Amino acid sequence: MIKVLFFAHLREMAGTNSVEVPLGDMALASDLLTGLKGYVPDALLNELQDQSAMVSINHRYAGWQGQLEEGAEVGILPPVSGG
Amino acid sequence: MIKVLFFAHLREMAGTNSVEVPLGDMALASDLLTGLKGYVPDALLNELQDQSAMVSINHRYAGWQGQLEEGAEVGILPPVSGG
Amino acid sequence: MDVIITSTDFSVTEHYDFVRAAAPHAGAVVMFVGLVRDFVSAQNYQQAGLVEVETAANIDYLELEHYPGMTEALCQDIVEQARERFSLDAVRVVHRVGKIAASEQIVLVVAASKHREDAFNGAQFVMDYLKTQATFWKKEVGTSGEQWLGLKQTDCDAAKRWGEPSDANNTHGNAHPNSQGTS
Amino acid sequence: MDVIITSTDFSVTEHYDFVRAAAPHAGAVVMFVGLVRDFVSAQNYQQAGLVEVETAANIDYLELEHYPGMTEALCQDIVEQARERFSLDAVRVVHRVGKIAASEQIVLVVAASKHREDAFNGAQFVMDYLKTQATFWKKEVGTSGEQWLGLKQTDCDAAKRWGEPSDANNTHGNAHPNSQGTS
Repeated sequence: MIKVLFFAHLREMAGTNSVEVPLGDMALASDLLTGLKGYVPDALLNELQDQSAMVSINHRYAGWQGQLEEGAEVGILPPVSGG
Repeated sequence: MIKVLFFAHLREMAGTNSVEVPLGDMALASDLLTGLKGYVPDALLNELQDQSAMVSINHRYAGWQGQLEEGAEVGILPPVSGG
Repeated sequence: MDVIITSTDFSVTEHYDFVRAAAPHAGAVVMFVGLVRDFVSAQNYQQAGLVEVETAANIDYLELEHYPGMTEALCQDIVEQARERFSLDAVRVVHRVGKIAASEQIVLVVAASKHREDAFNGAQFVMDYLKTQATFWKKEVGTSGEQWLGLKQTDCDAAKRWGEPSDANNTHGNAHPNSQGTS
Repeated sequence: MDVIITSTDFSVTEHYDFVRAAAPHAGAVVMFVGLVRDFVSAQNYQQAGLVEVETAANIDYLELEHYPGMTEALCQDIVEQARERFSLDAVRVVHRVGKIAASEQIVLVVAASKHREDAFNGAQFVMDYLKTQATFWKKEVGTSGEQWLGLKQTDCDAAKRWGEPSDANNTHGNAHPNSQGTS
């Protein structure tokens, strides 16, 4: 399984903090754009299409080309605004 | 009269915080190098010969070419070291 | 501990005292405190890419969200990069999360050094990187409703002044959307 | 009151609170605290032009002397120059005089602004000019005896980063010995 976390307005669109999806034949973070189908609202997947959100894998910035592995924790991160 | 104030190591050399000297025919701060003779130790006047000390007149930086006027307060200021 | 994420307000004095005790030979301490501004101009929203908000707004409070675990690691990494670049005797970063009212404190950076130049640079570097890299998100709640803020262009520009990341493990390159793949 | 010269120690919190109250719309506060270093290297003495001191020394305390009246006017002038150059909501400068023990606080600069860049620049500008212009003198007392300190080359260089003085009444040009006449 892959645990996918959403933050800020993406979390609000997801209606949940996180979902778990089977790894299946997903290889890259960008495969989540189809792999998440049915787990989160389509509006959220449409929002992610332009890949302007950032991606972390196991707490490190990885990008949409990052490799997924069984048990990975993936963060879908809107542009940050701390400080 | 001109009131002349000394600071830091120059004050220690002068043995006093300040002296008053008659304006006489002094026109510029640099005239104090002779005008102070007899009021402060010669060693201090020798120390001031190279004019590496700064001069203020009435609380403003003026330089050794600054004009003296009756009643002026002149500061003889070693390089500063605050902060 | 260099980095503290907290859901309650913090005392500047407490952390100043901590850093002074941790850096007994320091000659300079620089502190930065970020506060919730009570008013945000339309220009700020535009800089954030939120062009739909075209009027100024009064802010009642922020909701500050973060990614627990990742945030602490990123902030610690930023502090370590600052230590590599500048001569720093001690650093502390405190960042609030949760609901924060207008005019309250959001973030504190304290940097101590033998020399004031390093202390200033250290604090400013940490703030610039924290703004552009650390996984915090702000929702402003006020007269114009609720609004998630995005990364500001001015903050991206500020972070660029420090040049290339100092080590290969640095995350800055990946933090910017434009550097990501477009498959 | 922007500038305070005091012969007793000061509370960072007290002045931070003052500036926050004076700048209710600020988003950024930068504070600089200068501390008495307990150890000074021979290199520092050489930079100060005090080449006769060639060994490092432990410092017990400083004697800090100033020119009452002129110091306050100079510091206020520096604060006003900072306000002209940067967008600052409030500034406070506190400088101790008299006997100050090793590790104690000497100077505090607090600058508040809507934006952190201005707050950082404002505090740094005030410190750079204060170091090179304000009429304070330090005597270090420690293991190598007593030693009056001179202006450091590093501080002159730091002040130069801000370019030409911003107005004709500025004293910076005259503050440097080389700009004075040699009659």
